[in-house]
Amino acid sequence: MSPASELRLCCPAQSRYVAPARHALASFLEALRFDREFREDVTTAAGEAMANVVEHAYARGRKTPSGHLELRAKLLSDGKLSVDVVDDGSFIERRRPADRGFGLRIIRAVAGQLRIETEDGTRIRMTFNP
Amino acid sequence: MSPASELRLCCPAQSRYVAPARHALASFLEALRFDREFREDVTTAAGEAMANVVEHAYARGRKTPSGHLELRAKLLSDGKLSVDVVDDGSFIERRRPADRGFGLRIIRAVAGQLRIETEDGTRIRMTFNP
Amino acid sequence: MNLGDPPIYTIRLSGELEIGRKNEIREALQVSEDSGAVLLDLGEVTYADSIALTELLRFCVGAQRDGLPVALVIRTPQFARLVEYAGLASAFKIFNDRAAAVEYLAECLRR
Amino acid sequence: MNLGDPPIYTIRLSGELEIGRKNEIREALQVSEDSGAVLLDLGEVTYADSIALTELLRFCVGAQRDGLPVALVIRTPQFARLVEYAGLASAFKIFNDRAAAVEYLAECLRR
Ligand SMILES: Nc1ncnc2c1ncn2[C@@H]1O[C@H](COP(=O)(O)OP(=O)(O)O)[C@@H](O)[C@H]1O
Ligand SMILES: Nc1ncnc2c1ncn2[C@@H]1O[C@H](COP(=O)(O)OP(=O)(O)O)[C@@H](O)[C@H]1O
Repeated sequence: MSPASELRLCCPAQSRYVAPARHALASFLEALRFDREFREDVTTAAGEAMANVVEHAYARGRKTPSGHLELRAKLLSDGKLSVDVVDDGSFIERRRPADRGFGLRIIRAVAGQLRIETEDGTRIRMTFNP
Repeated sequence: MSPASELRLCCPAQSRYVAPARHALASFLEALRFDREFREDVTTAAGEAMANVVEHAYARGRKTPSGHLELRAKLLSDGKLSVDVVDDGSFIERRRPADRGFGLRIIRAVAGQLRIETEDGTRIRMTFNP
Repeated sequence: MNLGDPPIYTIRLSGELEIGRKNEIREALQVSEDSGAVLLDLGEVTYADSIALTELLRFCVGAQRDGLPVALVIRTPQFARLVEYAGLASAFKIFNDRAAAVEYLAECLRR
Repeated sequence: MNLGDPPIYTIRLSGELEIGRKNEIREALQVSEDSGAVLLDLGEVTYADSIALTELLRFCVGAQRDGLPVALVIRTPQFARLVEYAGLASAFKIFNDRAAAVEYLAECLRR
């Protein structure tokens, strides 16, 4: 059994799962006693990444009528928090249209670090500095 | 990535983590659209099993000053829900004193099935029929 | 809080009565010397576990030993079911309405 | 809801404005024909995401095109920060107080 404080939630990539998944993350962050602003920023970023999975990950091909969504959060030994949002769909590269594309921008504004891995689905890896 | 709806939460086996872990479970159960009474019964049973980890699992030996607690919930393909509460402490066998020992009794009242595995820590395996 | 004469002492607990609040619950469950009866107002309890239940039972057993009538107000379904699941329905005097609990205690005091 | 004369049309959204409520948000963001100005009362929004923000932006851009002044009431810190993070602070006319928003809209209508 892993000794670190960790949350992992898997669910279908559908919009109605995003809010409860975010609430579960909020409870986990409360357990870790992070302050309110930090908790809100982390859940905001995770909410954006999860919304992207619902909106984009399975938009191409639609072989899987509803794909899967995974949220992972982990307290790192240096006190930072890592949050990954993972899907097994296909990342869609595009230039940002003027009136949208706020999701990644918001994530970049709050996460200390953001890595987007796009082999074998998409993995949005965020690290937060409390 | 696992395709099933699943929640996994690891945290230190301390009393202050039990309520947030239960809240995370409640959010997960809401995502799955179980009705209120079922959600309450499941979180009640999980809360009892987690309280037992905090109170008993690491009471002997105390080699690990604070052990670990893991909560797993999974929607099974037959529509049932499995919830496991896992620790790596030692199960303490005892006869039930008159004015306590309600935890397992409560779990038995709500879970369709209860299995207690005690090799290598304790694993309380509950299955619920919605 | 004292209500009426003879005195009914009210102890009110709300929110989640669970393991994380064990000490607080134990401390709240103290009666003043001159109490004639105790009303445990748990109507706003949103969640309870067996740890809270054990504290309540200890309190009620002690009160009974001292000849002090105790009534519980429980309104929330999770808590009501918890008491059933634990097999403790007959161990407590439970009301889902404050007025009925007060009435019962006043009756006890008149006897 | 119409306030005063000339008419200020109020649209009130509360709770979590997020992806699961996208259609509901879009439907709520409709103005009646005779509105002179629009007050978006978002003071009780407990959480918002970029999907909600995009809907709000579309609405405001459309209103601006139609010469309709729009004021937003935002009070909750998460929402206020979200607007900043998205770089949209100057895209909206934001107030943290309903009275100030009404005052601003009345001023727009007087011009
Ligand atoms: N999980 C994902 N799967 C596929 N594409 C993604 C994913 N996340 C982001 N993207 C791509 O990145 C783009 C930018 O995302 P974002 O900044 O959140 O804006 P928006 O979702 O409004 O387009 C998306 O339009 C999409 O093409
Ligand atoms: N995770 C655990 N680790 C060690 N012992 C346990 C665990 N769960 C239950 N037990 C044992 O089972 C007993 C009965 O548990 P329970 O019915 O919940 O009542 P109580 O916790 O009030 O004693 C406990 O007293 C303890 O000896």
